[in-house]
Amino acid sequence: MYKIKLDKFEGPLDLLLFFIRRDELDIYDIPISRITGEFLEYVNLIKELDLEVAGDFILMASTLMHIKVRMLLPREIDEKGEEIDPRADLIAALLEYKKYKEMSEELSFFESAQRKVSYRGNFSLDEKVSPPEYDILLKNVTIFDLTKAFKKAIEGLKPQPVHQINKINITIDEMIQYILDKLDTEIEVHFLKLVENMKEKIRIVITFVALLELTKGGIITIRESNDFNDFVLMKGANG
Amino acid sequence: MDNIYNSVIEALIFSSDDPISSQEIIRVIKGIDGEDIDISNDEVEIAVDELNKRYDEQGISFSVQKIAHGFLFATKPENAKYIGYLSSEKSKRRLSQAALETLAIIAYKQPITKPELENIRGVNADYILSVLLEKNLVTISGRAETVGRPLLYNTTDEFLKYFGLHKITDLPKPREIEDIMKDEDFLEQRQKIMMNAIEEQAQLDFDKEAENQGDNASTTE
Amino acid sequence: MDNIYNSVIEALIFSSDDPISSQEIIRVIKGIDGEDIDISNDEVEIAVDELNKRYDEQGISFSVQKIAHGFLFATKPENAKYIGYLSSEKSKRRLSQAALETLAIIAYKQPITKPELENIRGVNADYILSVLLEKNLVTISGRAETVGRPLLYNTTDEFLKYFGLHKITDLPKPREIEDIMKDEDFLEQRQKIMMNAIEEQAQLDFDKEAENQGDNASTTE
Repeated sequence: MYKIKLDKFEGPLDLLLFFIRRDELDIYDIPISRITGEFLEYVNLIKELDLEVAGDFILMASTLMHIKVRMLLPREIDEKGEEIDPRADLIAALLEYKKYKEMSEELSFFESAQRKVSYRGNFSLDEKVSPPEYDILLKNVTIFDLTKAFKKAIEGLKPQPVHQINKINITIDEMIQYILDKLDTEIEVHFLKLVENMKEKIRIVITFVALLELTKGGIITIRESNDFNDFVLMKGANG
Repeated sequence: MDNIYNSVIEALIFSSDDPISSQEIIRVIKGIDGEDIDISNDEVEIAVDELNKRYDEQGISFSVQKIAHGFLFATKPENAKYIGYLSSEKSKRRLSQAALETLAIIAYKQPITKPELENIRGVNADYILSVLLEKNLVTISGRAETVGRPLLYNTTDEFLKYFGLHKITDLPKPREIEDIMKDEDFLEQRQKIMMNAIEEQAQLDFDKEAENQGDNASTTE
Repeated sequence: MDNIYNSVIEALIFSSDDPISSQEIIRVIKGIDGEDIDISNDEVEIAVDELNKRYDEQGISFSVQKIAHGFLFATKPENAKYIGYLSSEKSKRRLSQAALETLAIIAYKQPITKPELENIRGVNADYILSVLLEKNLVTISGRAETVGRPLLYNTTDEFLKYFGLHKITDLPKPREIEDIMKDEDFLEQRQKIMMNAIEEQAQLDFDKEAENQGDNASTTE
């Protein structure tokens, strides 16, 4: 058994290339029987070591054995009447893989070079004057981004609700007074404006109850606002 | 100090994520070239002044700024309006993230009503819907049979064209994405997004502070 | 084009943390100074060349690089060790062999489906694809028209940035199959990888040592 560093192989094709390289085999005339034997030894070794990589290797092992059997049988003939080498597909696959493996080495050189380069690190003090203008720009967006966005949306980036119970000392009477004070200085008050700065939901609810009280007594009147999403408070007949 | 360190100092300030102090610069130089290198804070300051002088002479549009915690590069105010325009384009892109999310929900859940949509995103969708309608990426396809008969929204052919899809069922299934992206990855992603948000806030705070300091500096000058 | 835009172009590239394209630069200039400003992509390129020439003459330690369809300021490699000492950024792990192989295949064959990819590498690609998607080095660009309509994968601008490429066609051409098999290269190639690994190890050792020295430095201060 040869000493082989297990983690050095990226897959069955990589391993086969290693055998070919090591033994200086002719890739166009691979000794299938011998290489199948070596390959199986390797697969057994993986199994013995209980490593969870076997799937792709076992598939290749069976392919190799299949080729080995076909080598013993009379050759099949293609449309042109030429013999088909049972190893042809394997050879093509090995060459194709080899081609990209080489390119991965090129990439690795680019990576090394790029690691010596740094980009500007701090942008905090650049002076800028921003024009107040907003539009939507969908640029370089792929369907992957779209699907990711969907996942993000439905998984809810909303932070987990934290139920903190704070006693809010606020009464309806106080809010009635608050509304009336507002209406002393302004003729019309939009409801959303009124509750804009209220952080607690309960405060908004109490404000709403307060204005219902005021409406009931005719102290204020309300009308729908132009955009239908809001309403406007005004002093009423009794106000 | 040798002038050769001007270039090192320049590169260090350029690439540092935070303002870098002269002590840090000295620590790096000694770390690489040995403790016996003779270089003082003053010499770093002089080097920076020399760098700035050269930028000025050459009409270069950035310079090294000194702020409380150290040195950093910044562009000069002359071109502020151009940079502002660029950064507003970037904030548009951020806004676009919200649009993309809205579009994604409509794409996968169509036909969908505005209340359903807002329920998923947790924010008002009026503005973004109006933009998406205007860009013809979504359209109104009818009304739901539910209470109030709210409008239903669908994606358009324009949408398919934009994403290079033949039909809407060509969208990757969330299942498929789930298979690709392990759940932990998403958690990680989520954390990253949250961290980004926090960082952005910190950056904003920092900017404000820097601005104030800048103001103070200019008034005391 | 007026030379006055050299300074604007310089400031725009300097203030941008992403590669900025000449089209973007032109859009900003026209956005501020009016649509009738006469400025072409070529003129932006010339301006950038002029800027770089000046940086060279002045011995400035960074320059404008063409990366991922745009321009970005980056340090020259000379001071890499100082910067590496400063930032943990550079000690980030390199991509694994599996990731590089997968990226190489996607880069040259894009758009490509997972089955095609797995066929070439001879191994399942689920995990590695999830890693590459997560790192934003690849993205899903659509579906193939073939049976099962599998998803299609492409490389991203982040991929270009990671490898310091301006555009995907800047990648070297893969060798023809026939050449690959004329095979002293086989050995040569292998040696190259080993050399790369050795260099890398040396760098790691060096980094570690530098780190230790750094620690010592701070304790002896």
